[in-house]
Amino acid sequence: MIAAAIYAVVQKDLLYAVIATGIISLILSIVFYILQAPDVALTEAAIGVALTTIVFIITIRNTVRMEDESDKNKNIKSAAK
Amino acid sequence: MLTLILVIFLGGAILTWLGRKINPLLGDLLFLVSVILPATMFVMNIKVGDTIAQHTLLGIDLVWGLSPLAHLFSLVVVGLGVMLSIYSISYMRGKEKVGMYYFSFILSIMAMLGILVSRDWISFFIFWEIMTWSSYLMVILNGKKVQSIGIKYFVFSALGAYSMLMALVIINSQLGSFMLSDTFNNFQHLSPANQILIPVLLLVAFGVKSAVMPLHIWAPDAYSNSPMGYTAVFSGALSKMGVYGLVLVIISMTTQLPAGSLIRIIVAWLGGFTAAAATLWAITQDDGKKLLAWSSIGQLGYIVTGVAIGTPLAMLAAMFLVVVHALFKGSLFMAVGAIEKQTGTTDFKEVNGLIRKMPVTFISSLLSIIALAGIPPLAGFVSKWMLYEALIQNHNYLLVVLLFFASTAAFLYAYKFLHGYFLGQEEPEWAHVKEAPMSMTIPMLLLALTTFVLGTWPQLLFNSIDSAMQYLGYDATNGKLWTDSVLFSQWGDKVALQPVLYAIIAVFLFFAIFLYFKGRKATRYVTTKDISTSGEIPKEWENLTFKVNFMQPFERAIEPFLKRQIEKYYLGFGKGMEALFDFTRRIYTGNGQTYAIYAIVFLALLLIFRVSLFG
Amino acid sequence: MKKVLVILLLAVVGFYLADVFIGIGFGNDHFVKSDEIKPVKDIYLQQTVENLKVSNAVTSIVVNFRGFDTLGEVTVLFLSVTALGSILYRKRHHAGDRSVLFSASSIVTAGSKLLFPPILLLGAYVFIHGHLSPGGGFQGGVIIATGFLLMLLAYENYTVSHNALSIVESFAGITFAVIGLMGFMNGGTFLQNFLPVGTLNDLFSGGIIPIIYIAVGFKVAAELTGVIYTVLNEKGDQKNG
Amino acid sequence: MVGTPVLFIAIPLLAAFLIPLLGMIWKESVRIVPGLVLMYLMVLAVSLMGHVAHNGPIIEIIAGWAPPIGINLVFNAFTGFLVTLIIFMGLLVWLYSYRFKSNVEYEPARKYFILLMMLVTGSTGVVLTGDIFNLFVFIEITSISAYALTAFYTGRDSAEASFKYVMMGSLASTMLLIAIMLIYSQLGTLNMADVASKIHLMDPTLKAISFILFVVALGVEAEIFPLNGWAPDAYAEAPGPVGAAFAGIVVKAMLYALIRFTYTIFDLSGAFNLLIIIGLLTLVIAEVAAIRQDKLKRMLAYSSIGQMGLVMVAFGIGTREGVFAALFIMLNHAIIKPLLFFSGSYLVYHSKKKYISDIDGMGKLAPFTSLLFALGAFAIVGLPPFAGFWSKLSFLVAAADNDMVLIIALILAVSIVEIVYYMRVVNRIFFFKRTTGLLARRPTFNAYIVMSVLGIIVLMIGFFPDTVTGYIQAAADSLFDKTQYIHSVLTASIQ
Amino acid sequence: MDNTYYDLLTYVVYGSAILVMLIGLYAVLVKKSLLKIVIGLSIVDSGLNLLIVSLGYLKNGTAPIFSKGFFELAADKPMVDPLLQALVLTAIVIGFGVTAVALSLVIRLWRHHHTLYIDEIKNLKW
Repeated sequence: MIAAAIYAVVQKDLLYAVIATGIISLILSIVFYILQAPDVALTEAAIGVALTTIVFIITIRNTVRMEDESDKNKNIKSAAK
Repeated sequence: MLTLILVIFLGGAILTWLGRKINPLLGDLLFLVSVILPATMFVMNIKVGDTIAQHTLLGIDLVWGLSPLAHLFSLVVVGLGVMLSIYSISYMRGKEKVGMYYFSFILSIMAMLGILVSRDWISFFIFWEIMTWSSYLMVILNGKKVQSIGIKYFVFSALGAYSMLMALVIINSQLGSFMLSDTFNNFQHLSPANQILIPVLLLVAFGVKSAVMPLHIWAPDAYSNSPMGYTAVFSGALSKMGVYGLVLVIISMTTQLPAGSLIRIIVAWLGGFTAAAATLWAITQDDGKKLLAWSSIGQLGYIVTGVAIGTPLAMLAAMFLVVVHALFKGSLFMAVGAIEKQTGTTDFKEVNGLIRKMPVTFISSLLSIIALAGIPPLAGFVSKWMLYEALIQNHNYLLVVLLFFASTAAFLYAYKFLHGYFLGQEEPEWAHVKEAPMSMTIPMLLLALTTFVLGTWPQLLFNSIDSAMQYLGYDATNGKLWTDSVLFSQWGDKVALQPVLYAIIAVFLFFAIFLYFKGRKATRYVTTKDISTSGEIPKEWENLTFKVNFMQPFERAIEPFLKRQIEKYYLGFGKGMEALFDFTRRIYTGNGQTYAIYAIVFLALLLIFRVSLFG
Repeated sequence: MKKVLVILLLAVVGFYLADVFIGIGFGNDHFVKSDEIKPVKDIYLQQTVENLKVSNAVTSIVVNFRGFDTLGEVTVLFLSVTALGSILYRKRHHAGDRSVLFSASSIVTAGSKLLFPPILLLGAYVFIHGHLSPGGGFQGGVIIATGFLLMLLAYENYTVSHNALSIVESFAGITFAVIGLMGFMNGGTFLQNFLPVGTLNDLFSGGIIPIIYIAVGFKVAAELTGVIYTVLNEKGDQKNG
Repeated sequence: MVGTPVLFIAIPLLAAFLIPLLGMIWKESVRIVPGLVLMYLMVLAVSLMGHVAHNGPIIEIIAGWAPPIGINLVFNAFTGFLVTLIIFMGLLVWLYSYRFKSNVEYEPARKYFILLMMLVTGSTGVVLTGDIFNLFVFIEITSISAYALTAFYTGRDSAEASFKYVMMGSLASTMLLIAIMLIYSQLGTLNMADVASKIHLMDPTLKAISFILFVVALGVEAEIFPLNGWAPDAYAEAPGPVGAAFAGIVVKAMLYALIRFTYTIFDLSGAFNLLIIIGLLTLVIAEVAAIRQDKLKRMLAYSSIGQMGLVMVAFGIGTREGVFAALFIMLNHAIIKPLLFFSGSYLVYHSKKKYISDIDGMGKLAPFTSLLFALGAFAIVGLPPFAGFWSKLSFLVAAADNDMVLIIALILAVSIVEIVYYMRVVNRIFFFKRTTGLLARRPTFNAYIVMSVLGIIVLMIGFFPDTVTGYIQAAADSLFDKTQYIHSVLTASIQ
Repeated sequence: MDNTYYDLLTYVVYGSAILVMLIGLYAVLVKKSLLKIVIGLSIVDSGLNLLIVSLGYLKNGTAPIFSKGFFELAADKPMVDPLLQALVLTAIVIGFGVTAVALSLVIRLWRHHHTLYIDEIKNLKW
């Protein structure tokens, strides 16, 4: 889980980062289950894994995929001019 | 009754403001009514007494009463207020923001009376602040350099007011009472540190309003920038509220203090310096308003010195000067106002030879300026003489020298003023100028004549001053101090003084009439060449007058002194503060991430220092 | 440089947090040992069985003991839908201008169509049985929303009526609030149970708990679908991707 | 009795859920219903205040479980005072914005009014609740409404302000949750009164740490110094009435939470010193930043933060007089600052960048608005005889009674700074020549009413402060009486 | 299951929960992309949820469900803290709401600025 978290933070490609957060949630929900919290596990699985990830992905689609957007940034600015 | 009077003032102010919006004439009428009606009620009905009205707000008793001392000051306020309200009607005709002028005028009269009747610090402070902001509205009414002059005035006022506020909450916490009398009676019960702190804070508070030296820099601009009809109130009555406070503090507090004499000497010297420096500044002014403004500061310096010395004679002198200064300075400001109204300018360089155009203005100015300069037959002389004598009795010879110097120098500006406006070249440009309307000249003349009367028969005032001084703890004198003074004891026994005075007055009157007719006959038109001196090419406005650089040699002599303006230090301080503030606000970088880091840093700091915080 | 400082900073904060929590200990009874301390969880566990006849203690807490929290929580979701709508609102509304994540193949579309009913059913099951087994309104609602999500992704022109969503949402919310107020009328306190509790482990047990949870389920489903729908309809001015 | 405290929450929620439905039938209802709800709540609040004054605090039990098992709402003199204030301000904000943006389309308008109502409800809940976790939920309700309202205008910068707010808000809620969990893990309860009665059992270190977390978390919303970076942006970019609502409603509720933790729940003696320190920091830095602003709303925002700092210092004095002064300042601030925001937003209505210089000479064009702005400015800097003076005086008296001479001097020095920047603006309004060709916007009828009401209240408190001090005194006593609070909550039962 | 095992587990569980939170926080504080910041916030939330749930865990505990199976099989086992689970449930949902709002703001900012660099989005300052 920690590895996934670090990956999510370090990864430049936001799509992968988001999927990594989804994986965190997935592991988390399993851990919840182990910790005798099935309700929370179910919720985390549904919200954390599915919904949050999807909303993130849609946002990324609507905006920009790479964290390091320097070249694209230039392109857009020049295009705007 | 007292409450009713104050409420009439307040309601009158608002009604006038509204009335002015409806119809100018209605506004004028309401203005007169709402100044004169309550003022009359005040004079007729409010007698000296301890508790005339009492209210309770927020569990604090607001007690209103009238002490003999306050009674003396209230006469000045009411008299000046009524005179100037009549004057203002004509003066303000055709100007902008008349409604606001009326509003502030009435409010400040109300506030001053309120200060005088306050027997507790809270109402004192409330009225003090109302006075401050109503006069602030006046200062910026003309809309000239509003930001610099107005803010300067307000900042200094706030400095004073907040010093007072701080002093009074400390008093309350130590003595458990906001009453003035409790403060003075139980002053000994304060801790030694507070015994020093409180008088000093209060001295700052009142020093600001009475324009004592390091705190004076708001005054010249504020005086000269407010409408003339109000400047008379400003300099004549409003600044006297500072003096009123100083009297209370110095007499009732510092006398109970071991270090009190030191404080008083310092204040006395500050007053002396103020008198001297302000006089020098007045000399160099080329504008009647500014000249009078500086002159007012100088006169206040005399008063402060007198109060600070605090011997009976000095006190008598100061109190006397309080009254007559209000009279003659009021008259002079009115005169300048009349000139401004009639010619549109108050610059010596532009206005000349009005003596024939505005004779009444000239006569009242003459009387007042003589009083101002302290020439014997008129009122200014009486007070100055007493002050010198008091200082000599007190062995403050250096201070006498300083004040004497100031007083002598005052001749220079007095002459400059008189000459600048009324004498000299009559110019075609001003040919159309008429005497100001009656409603302006009559108050002016009345004040000047009162000055004259008081100068001749100072005993008229001594009774009031005497009861005021008894209230402050001085022995009853019944005006003996004056008749006992050196002036009388040296030759008073031998020569009947009155005839001498009359003779002098006669000479002066003759001189005045002579000047008047001379001015009428010997109108001499000067050409440019007459005044062009070697190497200096005269500018256009220099053409026809020799008043420009009137005092040039003198100015050059005092230049090094003038250069060291205190104002510059204040400005530097202000600039420095603003730069600091600007630097500080860069904490808010605009980057959300930085803010988040601040939050975490704050958390970490609290966690690290939690032991020292919570044990 | 900044990174190092931040890491140091985080180390400080982390140290204190870890210190605290490790001090508290894992897996043991961490409450302060004192006669005065009676953890409310024990009361909850006891009352769940005895008075409410609800098997799932979490459900009984969420819906009954701390039902007020849940009302607030539902409101938060409701608000975030409203907020989303307000934040992303634009005057020119391009209908059908939905952003496309991927063009779905026919297998996906067919599969989605096939999966959609079971997902809905599963969701309904989960929230109806919320008081008996793990799960409940939230979980069921989320599952239903996932079903709609699937359809939205699979079919480019699949639309959900905004009005229908808000009607469902509003009715569910109103049901919750009205049941609360009915408790207020009947029992004197808001959200008080006023129905017979039935027997433990029975579908119709727990008084108002199942009703509220069903309402919550509908509401959550509608709201989450609303969230997805709103975001999905937001076609950003992207130039790449 | 017209109702019980729970209706403060239930009715608006019901209305919020109903509005979308009603809106389909009759569009105007989205504007009207919130107002009706708030009016009803106002009546309720006033009548409950009367009830509380005679019969003591009302403890509302929820879901039939007496504290500490269930959640409860506490309506006593203190919370009632704040609730009345919040709802009154909410009502005014609603009235003001009723036609503020009549050109706004139906959809955003519906959302605006729902969010506004929920902002009020959330704040009310924060004040009323007697449960720590419930507090968290209400704080979230308030914040999400606030985020959305901040970003309500689709202009360029409002989203930026809102994003900063979200960032800080999320961090804050994380810390709040950790703190709540720490408390629960030790004491096994979430009820405030219960926690307060058992807090002495807690390990000092844990107690200190959880208190610190609470301070940081609530400090973000209560705008204390290092945590308030979002605040000026949010105030400046939110629509005018929302800025007023922040100053008059949200901050008050959040500060309430902080104070409740300091006074009632925790028994840390150092907490008061901490309040004084951060209060002073907040005050000084905010006022210093305010003087250099060139945009009106930002200036007002910083000034508002500064006032909150002052309130915190007053609470930090820790005496009954101090609490009284703090509540008085809060009341005045809640009235005066909205007045300034309302009138100020009309003064800069047509200006694109909302620079202060755009209001030069407005006094001629919009005399009524300008006059009210000036009134507000005079009142907030504490010039007698307006409202701000009395609160400042009571604060100074309270501080002087505790020998805080240096603090008094510092605060008065800062007040001078405050005077400078307010007077600069007032000068510009009345005594400057108009430099831009922008016209003044005529306030709507509702705005006239709202501003007049506020102006009248300012004058009324100024001349007759005793009309309100009774309530404030009762509120202060109620906050101070910790044992009575605990007792009344823990012995509550279903009527 | 002996105590040393649980002591070790204490470090592992709490340590990893806090570490996850810190990693998320690091992203919030250092990463320049708005999306990364939001991702960071959601990671912080995850870590927090884990922290809370594990706080409620009891040795040999069982889920707080009085199902038929419970009475038959595990009636003597302690139940883990249901309250904390309920709270986490609420926290997750609220966290999702906030994340959605934050993401919508990101979209708005993209619309206006065409960048997600936080350093470039500071029109409002001082």
